[in-house]
Amino acid sequence: MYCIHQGTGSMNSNQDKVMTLEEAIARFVTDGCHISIGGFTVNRNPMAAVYEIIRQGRKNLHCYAHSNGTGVDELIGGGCIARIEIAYGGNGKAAPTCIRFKLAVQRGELLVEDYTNYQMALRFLAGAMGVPFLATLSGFGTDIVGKWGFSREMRANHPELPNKKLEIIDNPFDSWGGAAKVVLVPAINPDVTIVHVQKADRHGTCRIEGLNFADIDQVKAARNVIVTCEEIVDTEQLRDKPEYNSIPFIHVDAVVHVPFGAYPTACHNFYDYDPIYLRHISHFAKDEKLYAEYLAKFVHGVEDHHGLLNLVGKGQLDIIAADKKTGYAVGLDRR
Amino acid sequence: MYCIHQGTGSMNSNQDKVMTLEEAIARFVTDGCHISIGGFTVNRNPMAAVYEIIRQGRKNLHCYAHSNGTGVDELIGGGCIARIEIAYGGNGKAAPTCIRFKLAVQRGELLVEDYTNYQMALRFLAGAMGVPFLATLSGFGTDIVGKWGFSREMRANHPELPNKKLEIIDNPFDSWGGAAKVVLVPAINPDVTIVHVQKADRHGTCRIEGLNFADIDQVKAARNVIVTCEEIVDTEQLRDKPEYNSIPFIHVDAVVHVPFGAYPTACHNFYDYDPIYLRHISHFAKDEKLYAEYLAKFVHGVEDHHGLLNLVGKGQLDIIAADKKTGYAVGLDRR
Amino acid sequence: MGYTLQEMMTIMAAREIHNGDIVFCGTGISMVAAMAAKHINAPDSIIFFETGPIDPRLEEIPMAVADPRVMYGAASNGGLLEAFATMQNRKTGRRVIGILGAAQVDRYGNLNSTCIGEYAQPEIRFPGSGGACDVASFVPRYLIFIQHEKRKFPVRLDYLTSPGYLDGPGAREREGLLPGGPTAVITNLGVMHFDDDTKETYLAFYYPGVTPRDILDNMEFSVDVSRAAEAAPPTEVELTILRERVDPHKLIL
Amino acid sequence: MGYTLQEMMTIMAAREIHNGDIVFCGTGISMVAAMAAKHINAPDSIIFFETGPIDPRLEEIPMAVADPRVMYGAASNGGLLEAFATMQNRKTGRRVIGILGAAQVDRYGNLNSTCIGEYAQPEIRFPGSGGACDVASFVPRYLIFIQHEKRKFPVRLDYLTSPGYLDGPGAREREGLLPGGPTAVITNLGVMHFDDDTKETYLAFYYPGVTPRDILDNMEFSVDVSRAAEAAPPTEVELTILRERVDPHKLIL
Repeated sequence: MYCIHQGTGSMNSNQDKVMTLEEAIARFVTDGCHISIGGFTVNRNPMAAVYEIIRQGRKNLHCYAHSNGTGVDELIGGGCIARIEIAYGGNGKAAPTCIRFKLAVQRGELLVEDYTNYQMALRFLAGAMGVPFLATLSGFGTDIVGKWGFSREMRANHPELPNKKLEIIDNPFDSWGGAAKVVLVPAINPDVTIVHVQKADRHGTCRIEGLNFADIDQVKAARNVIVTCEEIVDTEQLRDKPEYNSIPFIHVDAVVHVPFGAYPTACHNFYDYDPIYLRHISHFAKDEKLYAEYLAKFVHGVEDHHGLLNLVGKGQLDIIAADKKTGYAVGLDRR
Repeated sequence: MYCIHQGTGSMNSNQDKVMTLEEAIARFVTDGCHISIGGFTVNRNPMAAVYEIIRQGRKNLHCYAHSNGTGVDELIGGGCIARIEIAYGGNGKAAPTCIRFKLAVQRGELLVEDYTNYQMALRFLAGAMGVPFLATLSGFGTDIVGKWGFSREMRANHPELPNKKLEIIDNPFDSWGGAAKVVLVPAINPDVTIVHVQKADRHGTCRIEGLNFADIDQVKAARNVIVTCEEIVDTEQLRDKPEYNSIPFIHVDAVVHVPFGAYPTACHNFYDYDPIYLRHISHFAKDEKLYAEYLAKFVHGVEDHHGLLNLVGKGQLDIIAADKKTGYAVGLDRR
Repeated sequence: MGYTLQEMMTIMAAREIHNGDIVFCGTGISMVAAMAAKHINAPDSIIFFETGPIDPRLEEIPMAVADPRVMYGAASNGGLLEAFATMQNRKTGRRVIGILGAAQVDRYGNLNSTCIGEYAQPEIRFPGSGGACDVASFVPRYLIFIQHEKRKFPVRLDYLTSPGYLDGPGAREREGLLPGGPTAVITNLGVMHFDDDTKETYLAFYYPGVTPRDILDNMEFSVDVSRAAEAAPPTEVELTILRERVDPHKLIL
Repeated sequence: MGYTLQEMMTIMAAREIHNGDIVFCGTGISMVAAMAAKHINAPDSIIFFETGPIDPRLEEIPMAVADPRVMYGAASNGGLLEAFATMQNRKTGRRVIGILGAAQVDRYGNLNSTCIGEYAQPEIRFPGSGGACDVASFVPRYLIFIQHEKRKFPVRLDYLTSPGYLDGPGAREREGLLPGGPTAVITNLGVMHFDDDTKETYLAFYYPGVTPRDILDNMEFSVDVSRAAEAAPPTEVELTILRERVDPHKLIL
């Protein structure tokens, strides 16, 4: 099933795209739609949006992930995801293998298609570029090539999926580039991509500080894009140095102002990841009953992200506040 | 013929790569080698390096260009280039078709292989990525596909060239991505790439201001890289905002400090292009005798780029000085 | 208010640009047309260039797509890859209108900007595709700017640089091109559109003071003129904006 | 000076890193090893991560490759594409040494980090490749970090995530892989190298206090121990740097 809500007039340079998170999720994330989120493991996951998706009870999502640890694992735990194409379901020290991901796969509740991180990044790039595939030299000789999570039959019945997981072809330029063969990986064009950035203007132009991970291509590959941000800034401020902007407004459909929108993951120059809260999630995630209690209290039990931050408390948020020079919380106790 | 001077130890983070332009050109640009230069038409061409190559009398270069107008046309005029793969030989108002390029092609003195701008950019990207080709949907139905400047026979005899100009294949993923077929273009890995940037440190980390054109991939695709720069800055200054840096030092072999190194083309935030000097070149370029006189006086007749700037005069350089806010010379007479 | 044919041509192109379009611009008169549209009839159109800037402020008219004036005040400054991906991309690309010039155009809107004569050693060499073939391949609609002279409208191109409708209906699809093609050929004498069925050019407008005969006399191939009407001349507002705000120093017009 | 087996393992890896190497790092102990090498024997080595930073300052030890601590003071901060292209790139990639962990390793250095049991519904699911398969495919040499336990050294992997020497000599080339492969398996008991001819692991070093027998007892397959020697224990300097400068808060070791 395709769920396309082509953003209307998202091309206008003066269109104000600011809306509430509730509205953005309701509008662009629908049951069964194909979704990708930005960030990487413990950094700049769009967590406020993830929790809002769980609160709104979205089901049967098809998720495209490279290593978007925390966000993807909570979406799985929240019961939102039916199928996932992924490179890495781990989350640093808090969860060497993402706990809800691991349990869901072992129980056969989550259909998985495995790729490498580079392959997933290339697949988003192909989608952003508007080409059907890109080439890489990784995968040869491995089960990533041979074992498919989505069978040929399933793919044939799902026109929203490519007909093959990947394809190896002989190099049409002989051994040019030192390669006799290449692995081709198919493009991804998610129905919706959600990223959390430090700064955006009301039209959707974004400036990402620190690493961009695969966010830029995830955005450009998508049919609809929700940007959550720490700060909404004047357009003039961003246009003063256009070469430092990561995403021009033409790709964006919704801009949502959510301070601490990546919490409990980090947002460079704003706050660090919260080692205590990440451990807290891991603790609950290991047990069904505990995790249900956790969801009830910390996700469904709060009105919105601000509600979660109130539960966490200002004291803890102060502890993870980023140092101006380094962009992280210097000396933070991360044991 | 391959001329590889693998940069020794260019990987060391503390290696000082600063040298004179004379030394850098002598070391990395040899007769017959495969070269690409950065910039686009009237902007940020590494002109000081171009003139030094002409002064050192390099011959039979194989050049890879997208739309590097001024620099490439001077290299052709200077008699340095035997073969060129190019998307566009034009140079804005001063020369709708680059004059020395046009004359050389019409006389059969320059072997040309035509691509599109995107195809050339993709070819550099493929080289930078280490894959043998990339795919695009442009070229179908055109003579760019059908007419080859370098024949199959010539390609077979030149292992440093791909066996084909390009190749059209059926999309192995059926119509995935809305494409039944794709055009594959082969990677480029120049022996040497030369770019001119605003700021570099002594190890080669660069920050490009304004548009980067295809410079970053041209650099990463190359076996050897010469960076000329307006300013050599402290490493600490660049590392304060790593996300704004364009090229990390690991790709760079030589760093040369050349103020006005892109003159008479523009260098955003430093100076504008010089409409008078560009017209002056065009005037001389149209006639063999005049152009010989021009080369004798303005290229061979000066010791180095500083010598050329002296001929031009400080008054003219002041006129094209960039305005701090806009990055160009506001109100410059460009008729 | 008097006006030149170049001005008329520019205004005719500007009128083809809709509010909200993303406009791909080359150098020269196409840039003037795009800027005129933004100032006159399509204030929310977005101009971008193959060099990479999206929606630059354009306080002075750029003389080349790599002019530093295209960098100032943009939403983003990338490079060639970003620019062409924006066109090939299915979300943004479908909103792009291109404006292309050429040395020759044929009856199907195919363009030659490469050479006259044998490719290997031509009589006249032009700059080549640049991004033109990419634009013509990727975007759903584009305008062609060209001076009306016989040699510029040949029966057969010496080199097909950028695809129009190739050899007629269905040809783009057969070759593998995305849906799209040229929508108008705008010259110093009139405007030609493309027939929905045959994909051949026909005369849609001739400028005041120009006859369909004048136009046919300046082409190697003939076109249907039965649907032609006289174009409305530029309005005073259009001319004033063009002269005072877009190109006040007459750098291009 | 006493030391733990984890410390020994880290120092053995650090010793494999040469000055001027570009070191690809994962999380955990591999990061400690790379940082130790930079502080001890390879001051001009360059650390980078799959998330995109090149040569970050690493004033505090990162707990993940996306930890904001990997961003501070780098030469550049790109993204995944830049990181992997740096490895696949023929100039920079040929200088890279990777350090990989895994759930299982076989006699040819192939790695499993995906699952135990049937792929569709495994008994144990691990995180998956991440960038490991890419690293193992692109770079000329890499180290494998793994704890010495029988189930981690199986005769046959349940899932081959990252290529070592596949099924022996010539197999990488036949499959299409770039020249390269693992150079050492570093465990908490010893270090195995790969035979030039057979591409099979053999025991090169056992740690002081460990016997080759101990090692064989902790593997499903057996390896040649005839070339094994006792490893030199960590020096006082090595241990001091490791403890005081690299991981002073014992976040990893």
